[in-house]
Amino acid sequence: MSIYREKVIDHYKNPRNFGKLDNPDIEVKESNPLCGDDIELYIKLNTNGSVADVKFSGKGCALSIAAASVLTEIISGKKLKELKRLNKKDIIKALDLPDPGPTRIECLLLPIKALKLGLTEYLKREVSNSKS
Amino acid sequence: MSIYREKVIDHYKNPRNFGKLDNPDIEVKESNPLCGDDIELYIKLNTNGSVADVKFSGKGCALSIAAASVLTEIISGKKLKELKRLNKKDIIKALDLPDPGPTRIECLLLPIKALKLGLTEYLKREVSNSKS
Amino acid sequence: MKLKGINVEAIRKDFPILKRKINGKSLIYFDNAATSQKPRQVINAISKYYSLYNANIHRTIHKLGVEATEAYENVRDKVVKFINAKHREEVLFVRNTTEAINLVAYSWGRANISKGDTILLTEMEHHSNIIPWQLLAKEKSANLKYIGITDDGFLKDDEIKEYLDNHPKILAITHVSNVLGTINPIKEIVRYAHKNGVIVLVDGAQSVPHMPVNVQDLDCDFLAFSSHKMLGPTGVGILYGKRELLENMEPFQGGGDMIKEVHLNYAKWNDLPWKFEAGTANIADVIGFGAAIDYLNKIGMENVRAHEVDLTSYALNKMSEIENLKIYGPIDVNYRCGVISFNIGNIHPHDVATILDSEGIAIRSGHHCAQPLMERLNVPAVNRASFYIYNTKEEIDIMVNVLKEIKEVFKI
Amino acid sequence: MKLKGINVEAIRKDFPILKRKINGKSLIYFDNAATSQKPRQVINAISKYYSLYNANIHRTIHKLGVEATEAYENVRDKVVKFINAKHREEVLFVRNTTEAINLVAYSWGRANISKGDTILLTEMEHHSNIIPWQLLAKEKSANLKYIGITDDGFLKDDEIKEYLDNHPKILAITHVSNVLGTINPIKEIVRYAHKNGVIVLVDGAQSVPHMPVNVQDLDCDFLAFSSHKMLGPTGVGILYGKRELLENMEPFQGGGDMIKEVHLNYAKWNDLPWKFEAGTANIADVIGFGAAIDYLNKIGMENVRAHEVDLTSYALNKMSEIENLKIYGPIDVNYRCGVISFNIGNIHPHDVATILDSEGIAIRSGHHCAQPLMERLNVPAVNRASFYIYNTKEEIDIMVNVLKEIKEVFKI
Ligand SMILES: Cc1ncc(COP(=O)(O)O)c(C=O)c1O
Ligand SMILES: Cc1ncc(COP(=O)(O)O)c(C=O)c1O
Repeated sequence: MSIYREKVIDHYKNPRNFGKLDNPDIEVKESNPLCGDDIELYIKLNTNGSVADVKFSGKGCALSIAAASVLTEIISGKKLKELKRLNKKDIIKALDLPDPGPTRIECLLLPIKALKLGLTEYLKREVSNSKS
Repeated sequence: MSIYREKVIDHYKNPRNFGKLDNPDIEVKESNPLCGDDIELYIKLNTNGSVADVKFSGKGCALSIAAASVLTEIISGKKLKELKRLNKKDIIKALDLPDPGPTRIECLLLPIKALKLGLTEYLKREVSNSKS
Repeated sequence: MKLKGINVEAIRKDFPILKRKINGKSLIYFDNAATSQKPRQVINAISKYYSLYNANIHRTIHKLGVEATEAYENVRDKVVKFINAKHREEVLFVRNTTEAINLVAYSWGRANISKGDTILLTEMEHHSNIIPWQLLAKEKSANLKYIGITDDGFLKDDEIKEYLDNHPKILAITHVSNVLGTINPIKEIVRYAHKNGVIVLVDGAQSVPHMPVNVQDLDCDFLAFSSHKMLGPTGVGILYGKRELLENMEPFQGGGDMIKEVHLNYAKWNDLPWKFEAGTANIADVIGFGAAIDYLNKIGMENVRAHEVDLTSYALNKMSEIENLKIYGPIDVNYRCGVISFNIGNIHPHDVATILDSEGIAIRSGHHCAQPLMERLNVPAVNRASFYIYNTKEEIDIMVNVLKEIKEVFKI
Repeated sequence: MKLKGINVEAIRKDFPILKRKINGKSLIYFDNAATSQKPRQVINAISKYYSLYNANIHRTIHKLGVEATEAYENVRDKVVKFINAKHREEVLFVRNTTEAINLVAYSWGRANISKGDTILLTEMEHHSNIIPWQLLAKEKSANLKYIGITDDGFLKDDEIKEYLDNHPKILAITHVSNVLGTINPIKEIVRYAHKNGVIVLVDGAQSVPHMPVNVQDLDCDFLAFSSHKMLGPTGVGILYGKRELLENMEPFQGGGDMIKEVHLNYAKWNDLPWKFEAGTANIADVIGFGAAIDYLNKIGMENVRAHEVDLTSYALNKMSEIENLKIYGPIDVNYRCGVISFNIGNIHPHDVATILDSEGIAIRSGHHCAQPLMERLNVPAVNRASFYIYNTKEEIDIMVNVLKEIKEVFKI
């Protein structure tokens, strides 16, 4: 049972910040075709560029849902710069997990992948907006 | 060297009854695509159905040439009935050979195969001649 | 622990991998539908080949080559007997079931399927029996039709008849579903198909390893199966085809060994079966496969089947006692093989498989290369436990206990 | 007996088959161009896989499957390094050289060759690099052209240029002739071909096992070779292809593992390299092939080549002393590999091979799957002795002595 600690199950059964946001600054979806997992992330930013509000929705295995849930907790209030530095270790630590092995790590990474994709898209948009 | 006894080499270097016959009763060709061997047999029969004259020509390895050569000796003067009974053992014995193994046996068999084919064709012709 | 003529304890000693510990627990291998484990007899046959008589085969004069050729061709005779083929020319060595089906789709299909023709499949096919036909249908503008399945996992009888009455060119159908375990009534289907002039290819990947299969009795036109699912090595599959059909087919791959004569602008093909075996064969693994057939013959395929029926009904009983555990496919063991697909509540199969793995139990979870069937069942994925001759009821008990614990962990 | 950095004595200890007696004599294995022998490292890698972590690969959650997947994919990385491919997606596992070439002829060929197009080959090709193109040419009404060879066994320079200037669609050419031993100047040919927009497939069956081969340096578009000729198991071959080309090609075989999504009427292909690996892979043998690459790397391909140059020049010297013995192919060892084809007077090669076999010496005799070349040389068959890392000058001496005795027996 080792990798399914209390915390994972708790986040999976009671996901934090589950839902959607209207008019988010960042809205992004990532999926893992292997598992059929889908994660959508919605983020609203403050004018100073920190996370004002975050929600996620989607379906998936316990690991991807718990990872998404804990990710929303981690990033709340954080600056964009700080978000870029997040990696799998942060998730693993926050969920109090042992090494999940090469196949299941993909599930844990899915929400972070979504976040990074969303950030890239957001920054591109910002650059082109400031140019125009 | 074991399988290349004196007798094989002798028949190969000095093939008996090498050549062709005009107007033979039996004329037949067999080949072994694996080796590229070709053997042609020519047989003239007496009125009593025994072998009056026999010649062979063709090209091939030492085993097929020696086997053809010794076959012409074996069948000279024999009755058709007796020819039908010939098999590889007769050739192996006549050439004083050990077992040549599954690949090379095909070479030894080539002349006998030619003979059997020739006999079958001859008898078919005879039957249809006697009918008409 | 003797089960219907099978001495499982003795058998287990032959499988070195069963001594393996996974996360400190003894390995319980329930992923046999994906690939089986191998007895030392098979492993040794391969080592022995490489250590004593490894050589390229056919047209070889030296002794190693003669021995290797004999051993390789002997295995063909073993396969002929094992499936009761009428002629040895009807058994071709390929890489796996997938290649066997592709060979038919390319060589028979390209010559016989034209625009507007129908290729008939079923909703329970493995991707290997779908994609080759999709590629063919696309190339030739032909149609694909799928026989549907009932909610309890059988092919719909009326659709079998209806679709066959419409004269498709070929029916490509699995003997046993790798997800549902359903054993399809191939003999009756073939009879009906032949009445309608329909060629039948049977995907035997999940049947030949698990029950007696007799091609003359089934009267199917083609049968495809894989060595690696029946104790043999990876890299070997069999395509059985009726001689007349194979004789009239053009070669699939071209190269060494499949020709009689080659000239700059044309070639003459070799006789069957070699016409379809281009290039250096997988000699070592064919020989290893021969050892696998010997092993299965010693047990007897009737006994293999009986053992699996016994295990499967035991497992079905135990598992159906677990609340919220849904089992897919027929319930009657007379109509199913030792493949049990299931889901527990809405717990994702990957979570179930991960937890089982942490207890040393190997099952498979996912779409099992049968996405159209997943769509039909309306699930993204299922768990699948599948059994073979070395599995025991004790192992099933351990799995069932872990499944119950999983429910507790997930609080359902 | 240290030869240019190779410790042959130590190497020989790794090959169990070299202890074999044939007709009471120690085996002398000179049939390496047909298939090489295998070191215990390779044999053990296969046994170990089956005994410890045999499982089906990709998308597996249980530990055995994870280990097997890792081991399998690691070998791809080894191959990438071995031939210096730019990307790991460029290395595909197939059955053998023959299948690699067929894959290109089907997948690239069907889409790119049309009526009237020319496919350019050479007169020294192996049947495996002729028949797939004949099949394609026939299907598409395309033309086949063959670059001729000079009497000393080289491609005709002027014909290379002339034919390439006429813009064939593809040139399929062997790197090293399996009969003449000739090493073709592939790098220069590719450069000239690319100037003319011609795709180049290189048959590396006889080069990759015997010398350093660097695909980025050669700049060829495709390279095909076989594990079994380079210490590895049967049943594994490699197709290298440039990424852009592979990306634009349709799959060859359809089935499990090569798809991302399957629906009833369409499918989405998997990423490279898996798009071309349908069905259960030959997992065990790919892993065995990895051990073969490790073994060759430990020796160093430069040293493998140096050892063969040494043996070949020794053998060429000794053999050319025998009157009436004709050697085919280049005389300068800088332009040839360790493959020596010969005839003695008009003694049939099968007689020569049989007598050598009775002395424990395994050579090959026949057309060597190169009938068009035999026609060009105007012989029905030749004898061929071919060397590898475990062969010695002493073995060559023994063969040369038997060849002399054969002349005596045959009184020529
Ligand atoms: C030059 C050449 N090409 C292709 C092949 C075919 O290799 P394989 O039989 O492994 O497909 C060979 C080996 O016989 C060869 O020597
Ligand atoms: C029903 C069925 N058909 C075909 C296959 C494909 O077999 P292979 O991967 O050996 O080609 C499988 C195995 O996964 C299967 O279960």
